[in-house]
Amino acid sequence: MLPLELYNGIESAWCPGCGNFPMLKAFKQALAELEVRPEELLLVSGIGQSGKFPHYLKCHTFNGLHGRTLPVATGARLANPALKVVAVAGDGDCYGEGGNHLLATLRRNPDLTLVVHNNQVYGLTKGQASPTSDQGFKTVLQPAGVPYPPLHALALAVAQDGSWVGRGFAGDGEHLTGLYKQALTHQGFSLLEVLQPCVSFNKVNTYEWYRQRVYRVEAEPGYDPENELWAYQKAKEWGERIPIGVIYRKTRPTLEEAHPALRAGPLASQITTRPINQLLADFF
Amino acid sequence: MLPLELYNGIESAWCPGCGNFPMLKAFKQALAELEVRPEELLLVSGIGQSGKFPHYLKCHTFNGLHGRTLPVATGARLANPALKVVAVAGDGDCYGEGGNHLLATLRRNPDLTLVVHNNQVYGLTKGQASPTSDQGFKTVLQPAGVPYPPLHALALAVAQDGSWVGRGFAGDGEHLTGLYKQALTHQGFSLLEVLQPCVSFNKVNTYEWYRQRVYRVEAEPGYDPENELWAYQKAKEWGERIPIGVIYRKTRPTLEEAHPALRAGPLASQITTRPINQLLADFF
Amino acid sequence: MAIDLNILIGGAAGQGVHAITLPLAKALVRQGAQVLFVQDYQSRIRGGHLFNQIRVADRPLMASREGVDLLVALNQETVTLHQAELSPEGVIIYDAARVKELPAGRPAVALTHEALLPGTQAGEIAVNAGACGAVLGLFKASLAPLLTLLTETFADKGAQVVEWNLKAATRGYELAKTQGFRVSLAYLTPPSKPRLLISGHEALALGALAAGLNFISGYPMTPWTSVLNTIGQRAVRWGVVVEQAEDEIAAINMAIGASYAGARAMTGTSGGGFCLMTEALGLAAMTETPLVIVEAMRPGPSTGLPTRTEQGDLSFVLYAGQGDSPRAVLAPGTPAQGFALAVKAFHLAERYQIPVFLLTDQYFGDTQFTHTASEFPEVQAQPAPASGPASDPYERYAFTESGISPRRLPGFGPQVVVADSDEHTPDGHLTEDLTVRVKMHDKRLRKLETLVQELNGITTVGAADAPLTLACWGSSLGPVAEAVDRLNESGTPARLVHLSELWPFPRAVATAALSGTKKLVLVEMNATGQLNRLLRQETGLAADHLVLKYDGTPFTPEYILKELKGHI
Amino acid sequence: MAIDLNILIGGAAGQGVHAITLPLAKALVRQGAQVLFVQDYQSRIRGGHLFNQIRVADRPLMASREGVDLLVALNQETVTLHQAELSPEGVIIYDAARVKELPAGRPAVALTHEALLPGTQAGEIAVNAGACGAVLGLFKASLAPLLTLLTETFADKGAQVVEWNLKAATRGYELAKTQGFRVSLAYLTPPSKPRLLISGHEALALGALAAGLNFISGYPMTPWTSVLNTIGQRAVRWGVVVEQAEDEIAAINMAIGASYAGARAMTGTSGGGFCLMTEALGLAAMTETPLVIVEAMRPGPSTGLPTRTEQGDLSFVLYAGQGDSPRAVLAPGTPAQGFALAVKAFHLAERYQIPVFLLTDQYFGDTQFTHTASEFPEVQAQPAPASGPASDPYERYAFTESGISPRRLPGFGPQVVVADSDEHTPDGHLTEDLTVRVKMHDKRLRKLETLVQELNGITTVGAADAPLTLACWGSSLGPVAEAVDRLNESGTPARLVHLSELWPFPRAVATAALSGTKKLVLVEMNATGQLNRLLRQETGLAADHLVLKYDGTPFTPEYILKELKGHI
Ligand SMILES: Cc1ncc(C[n+]2csc(CCOP(=O)(O)OP(=O)(O)O)c2C)c(N)n1
Ligand SMILES: Cc1ncc(C[n+]2csc(CCOP(=O)(O)OP(=O)(O)O)c2C)c(N)n1
Ligand code: SF4
Ligand code: SF4
Ligand SMILES: [Mg+2]
Ligand SMILES: [Mg+2]
Repeated sequence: MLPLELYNGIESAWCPGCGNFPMLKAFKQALAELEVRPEELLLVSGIGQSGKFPHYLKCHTFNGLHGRTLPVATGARLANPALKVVAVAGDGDCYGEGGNHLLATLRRNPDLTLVVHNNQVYGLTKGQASPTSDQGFKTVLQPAGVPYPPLHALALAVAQDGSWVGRGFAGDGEHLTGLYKQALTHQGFSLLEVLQPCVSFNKVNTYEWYRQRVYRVEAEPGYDPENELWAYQKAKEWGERIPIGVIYRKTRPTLEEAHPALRAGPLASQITTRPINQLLADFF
Repeated sequence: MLPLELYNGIESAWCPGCGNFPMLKAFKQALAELEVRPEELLLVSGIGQSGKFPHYLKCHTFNGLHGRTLPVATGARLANPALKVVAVAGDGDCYGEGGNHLLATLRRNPDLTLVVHNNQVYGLTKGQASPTSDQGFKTVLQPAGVPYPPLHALALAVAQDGSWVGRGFAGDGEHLTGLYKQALTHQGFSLLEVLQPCVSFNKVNTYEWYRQRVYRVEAEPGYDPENELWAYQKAKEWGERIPIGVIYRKTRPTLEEAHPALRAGPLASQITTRPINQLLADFF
Repeated sequence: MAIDLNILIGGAAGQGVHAITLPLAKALVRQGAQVLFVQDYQSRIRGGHLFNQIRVADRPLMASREGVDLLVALNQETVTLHQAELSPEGVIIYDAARVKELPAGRPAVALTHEALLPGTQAGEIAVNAGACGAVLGLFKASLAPLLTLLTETFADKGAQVVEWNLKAATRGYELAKTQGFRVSLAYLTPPSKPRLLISGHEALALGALAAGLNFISGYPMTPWTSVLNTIGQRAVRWGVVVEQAEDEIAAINMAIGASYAGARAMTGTSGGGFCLMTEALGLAAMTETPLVIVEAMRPGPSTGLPTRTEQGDLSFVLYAGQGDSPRAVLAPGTPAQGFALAVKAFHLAERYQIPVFLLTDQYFGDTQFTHTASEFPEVQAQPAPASGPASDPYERYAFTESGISPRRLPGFGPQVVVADSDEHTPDGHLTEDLTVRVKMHDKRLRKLETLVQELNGITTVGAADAPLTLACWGSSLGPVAEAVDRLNESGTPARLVHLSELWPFPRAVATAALSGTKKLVLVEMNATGQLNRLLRQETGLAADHLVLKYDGTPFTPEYILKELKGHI
Repeated sequence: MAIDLNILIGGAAGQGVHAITLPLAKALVRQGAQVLFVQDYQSRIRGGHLFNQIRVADRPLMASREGVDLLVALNQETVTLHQAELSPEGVIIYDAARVKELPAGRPAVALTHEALLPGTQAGEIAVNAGACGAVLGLFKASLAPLLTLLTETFADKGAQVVEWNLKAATRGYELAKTQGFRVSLAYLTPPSKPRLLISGHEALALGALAAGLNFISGYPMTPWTSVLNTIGQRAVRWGVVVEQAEDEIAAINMAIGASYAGARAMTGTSGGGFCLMTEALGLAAMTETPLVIVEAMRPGPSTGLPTRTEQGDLSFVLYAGQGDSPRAVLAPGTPAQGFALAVKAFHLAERYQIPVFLLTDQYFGDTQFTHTASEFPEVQAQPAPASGPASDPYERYAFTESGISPRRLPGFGPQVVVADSDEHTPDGHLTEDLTVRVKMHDKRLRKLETLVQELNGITTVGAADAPLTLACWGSSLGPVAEAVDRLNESGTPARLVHLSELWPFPRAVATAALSGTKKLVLVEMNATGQLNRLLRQETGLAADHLVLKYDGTPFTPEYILKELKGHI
């Protein structure tokens, strides 16, 4: 195991008590246990409270646009498959602005991990509803409450044969560390959604609210994350009981395997000018 | 029933033999049988071969941008719920460029019908792969074939509790007419995907290819489109057998009900200047 | 004696700085002061340093100025960061539990929970309300308006909270009253015409509501969100459909769909979100669908400084979208202009069937200005969208001399209304007839030739023949106007020319206003002088000197005067 | 005698017009003719009328001209639509099964399946190949190159198809050879340096490959798709990662991710798709990530005329994105320029760590020009992306005099590379320090001051002191150059100034090239004169007259000369 101090980043600007803190801690723990060094790791994030996550950690960082973590992360993987790539996104970021990329990435199956910091609210912009806000959740903009049900994100992932689909809870750090480790070592696209209480803008889905509901799906007798129908049902379970753990797993070829150029290593090492006579040959 | 000539539009520019022709015919038939008059009907389309569909029909038409049919259609419904609104999209249009709107519209459940002309290819731009192209489908751009599996669009819709999910086949006009009629009369969002052979650019998924595979799901003994798990399985079925018919149905409140302003009728009839003294009252 | 006081209230994010500033500012307005209230905050929710400034005077204020006369410190950082700005006679009011080090020899008023609300669990209420009271006490102003405002503000938090607030405010007032201060506001009397405190975005939103807006779709983005919120909070009362979109692309396309179907529709965003709207901007222009778009600027490029201010998107909104496509761009300088231009935007959008921009920024959006109600005139009812004669069979894009074709709404008559993003025939269907293309393109662009005659939007201050002209646009009006006032007062004859209606560029009026000066200085909150580019391109006139600022904070008169040194 | 022949080959979409034109054009090139090959098509796959034009001459050609000398009609519509363009001695070659009405008194060659390939099931092959042969026969040119080309082209369709093609071509050749025609190409000899026929987009794509491109992501959109396809078809051979994106937003963000991680990356689109890329354009500028973007224009606004041409997006690409952000814009006028500027784009993007545009259009992209191989020079190897000294600890955005900071790649050393779309410190972390903001903003923009010294891109024709100057940019080079030639030939001294490197605007060289003329005419394929706006804004120079065209088809020399009448 590597020392945790290796991963120290700049000082955080999150609110005290924010669910992002235990996530950061669990993530560092997972890295240290897996012995992933900062210079082997690229974190790609968008804009939102989660978007700041990579800054609070020492690692390669690309903090891009709201909603666009997945294409940047995919591009980086396709340029250098030697990098361990983690895309960090908010629920608004990934299921709202960036929903189309999630659909496409599930199809592509690049070998990277997506962590969705799901606080069921737009934190950074001060409390509007997100796609995962529960129906009836009241905001300044929707004083009568969100009129429609939340996105069923994990069911979406199962339905698209996402190759690894899991859920963690920021209030269960040890379990979360384990999930981070599994997601990071999974070959293919892993989607880890983490229930992350926002103490400033989500006064409904609090630590306590989650604690009363979450249960470890692996404790369910016989639960088999490779059983698609069972996984589908677990993925849709939301209310009195909320499963955490590995929901679904399916072995699939990765995107990287489909690009023969990557067999010769990182693209940066392959840059070369090309002979003009050969390029022009077809045109005479 | 109204006379079919009522719906005559401008001359079509589709290729002879294109699957869009039987769709147009079945659609007109459904309109005539339902007695929906041209001036009661708004067709919203994007860019693609399907985007031209509304021009070949007499009706209100908004032919907008590639991928953006659903938000335009939703906006129109929210301005005038007296209009019957049908969004017409291509598979690239709706599952590629516009995927994020599909996710959001499934959540919102506006009372409109989306028809996806699924030819498993980008027709108008001359034959690139679409999100529904089968794995291995060869194109100029992907000479080794599409490296990943297609989007499971209907499973996506089921997983998001789409309130009406169905599939038709352009080669089965009578059945298709029935589906159009059901989708058009369903209260809430209906997603009707139609298998539409592209005779110019999809030489794999031809009329014949589909004909050998499609079967009517309603013929399955005891099939119940309100049984979510069953529907999920049918929605994912693609290969030797492909189900057509009503796959899934779920009663849900519509988006329009959530907007109290709409109770007073179309917004166009409600436009009025507002008294300044009342508007300013809060600011003293 | 002219009164001009700057109060700076600072603390950690989440400590309630914003919550206490508004009632205090309003209390000053209600008793007759002129107030300008500026918010400064970082892109974080809690813990970061933030501060608000209330400038108080006895004449109308349109800008904040430098220097602090009264520092209200809810944490140590406020003192540390701002003590240097204190004017010679400046006073500090501070939370004694949090502030441990004060500059030596400064008059100061210490506030503690114990002294204000002994034996209660009132938490931050004590010092927050106490500080408000103390400010008024120090000024020898009247306490009563504050008590009324606190009661109004906290009514829905319950009687206990109201009581604590009133008690703490009163105690704070008494504590500070005995402290000497160089000016007294005791002479103030409530204004004969009631005044209000309103921000640029609030005024713009009210203008939209007054003009009949009944559809708005948007995605949250600072600083635009305040427009959306202001309307959202009033939506049920006024019958507005408000839809939070999944992204900005959906927001604008929904608004276009709604407008096509007859709603009076608006959308908005900030620069990054506007990027995603540019494609549909062209759609609105091509389908000739009326649309009002708020573009609330913040410093770029990219995410930049999300909670700060800049005027960096002018060039972008002028040319956004492929091809030559018509639009209008309005950039208000005050809340009253924000209101008036919002009304005008709907008028222009509907009459010319084009997209119209309201180009604002964080400073304009969040800063609250003192206005009288009479500056917000009643809006004239406008003709219904689909009026006037139309041909039969109906041609949505009939060729006309003005370029404006008779508009009809789907579902309101026997005609079908066909709109198309492709080039189209007069009846709306796609065409590849290249002659029709040229005629249709000309028709669309021709609308601007009439429209430009409805534009003016020039505000001037100072003598027409002043040898020095400071030109600016949008939210810089206030600081530049004050700089010009100060120049004139100090014997340098100067003139302000402010442009609020920027596109189609009103060449004739702008040239008339700007020509003939000896020295032309452009004052802009960006790094490249975007109005200057526009001016040269459209008129051949160009600035002799540029005063630019792009650190994310608004102009002050002092900054402008300093930057002018050596150039005038 | 100067030879200048225009061949127009028309038919229904799907009938194989494109398929037969290329071998014919190449056959002419191989035997020594100079050829320009233009495609004109509608936005439909089958049935619509489309036509190609081959212009043949004995001097280099850079534009198509009006008038038709040889009309090859595969359907009646071709005759009906184009017979008026036939020159006095023009000849028609036609498919006798489809064309029933011919203009009276015109020499014509009838082709039939029966005459060409009796008793076969060759379908359209007969008349298509027959027509190619007939054209050569009529010209008394050599048939052999065509036979070789047909063999090459149809090799993978099997021996039967090749045989039919050869037979039909030979038969057609013989049929037409006996027909009189005013000029003969019998004298042609194969060129000493082999010539090639290449389109603008093909040449650009080859330039990218030559410069080391190894990542491209894109979403299909006419006319950009041909760049993507040209590279896609060569991807496996040259080790390029090609990824078809789900939308343009993903396309550009993927390319940025790839470039950040060390790939030599490119993306592209047309105007509508570029709208969706503008946000990430700013991201590339802010994170200082090298990126080459092809923006292939077509007539707007909105969907407009998807398969036609225009130069309407210049203003848009100059200012796209919020805030002031650096970029470079290059607009090639010929395939050779397309190749050279693609190479230069990668060089500039990488050296200055900015986005660089290749601004093209449908006419440039699809038109095939005759070049010699020597016009495509070998590309000099460039230094690896992350070279030169860097500080320790590493600062991705270290302040430097040039504004260029040492770049490092993630995964290639012990340092971590931190990139941020927010305003950031030298080490890449987000900051709200407003002093750092100003320094960082200055640093980014300062890069253009050095870059502009690497720009020139001025092509001139005609005497430097000519009283009349025609200025243009991008793909209009050819037609304007020919118009200038004709003016000079006809005794009106004129000069061409073509700009291909447009931003940062090369003020010094452009002013030098454009000043001192009596009359300045800007020739642009848009409705508002976008280069003229830029010129006035940047130099104060402005056109005395504008020659504009925006019907979707490219300039011809004739059109330009006609529009100049009364103005020179
Ligand atoms: C294109 C664009 N639209 C909007 C924004 C404003 N914005 C920044 S963060 C955010 C939402 C944050 O919510 P979420 O993704 O759930 O992250 P959280 O802050 O809750 O972690 C929004 C709307 C933006 N930066 N860019
Ligand atoms: C923003 C944008 N990107 C790309 C295009 C180009 N484009 C037009 S239609 C189309 C795809 C058509 O495929 P599909 O939606 O499946 O419709 P089809 O033609 O097959 O019916 C594309 C990529 C466009 N018009 N706009
Ligand atoms: S606003 Fe919410 S998500 Fe953001 S830092 Fe504060 S608690 Fe965390
Ligand atoms: S290209 Fe395909 S989808 Fe388009 S009209 Fe032709 S057959 Fe139909
Ligand atoms: Mg969130
Ligand atoms: Mg398709």
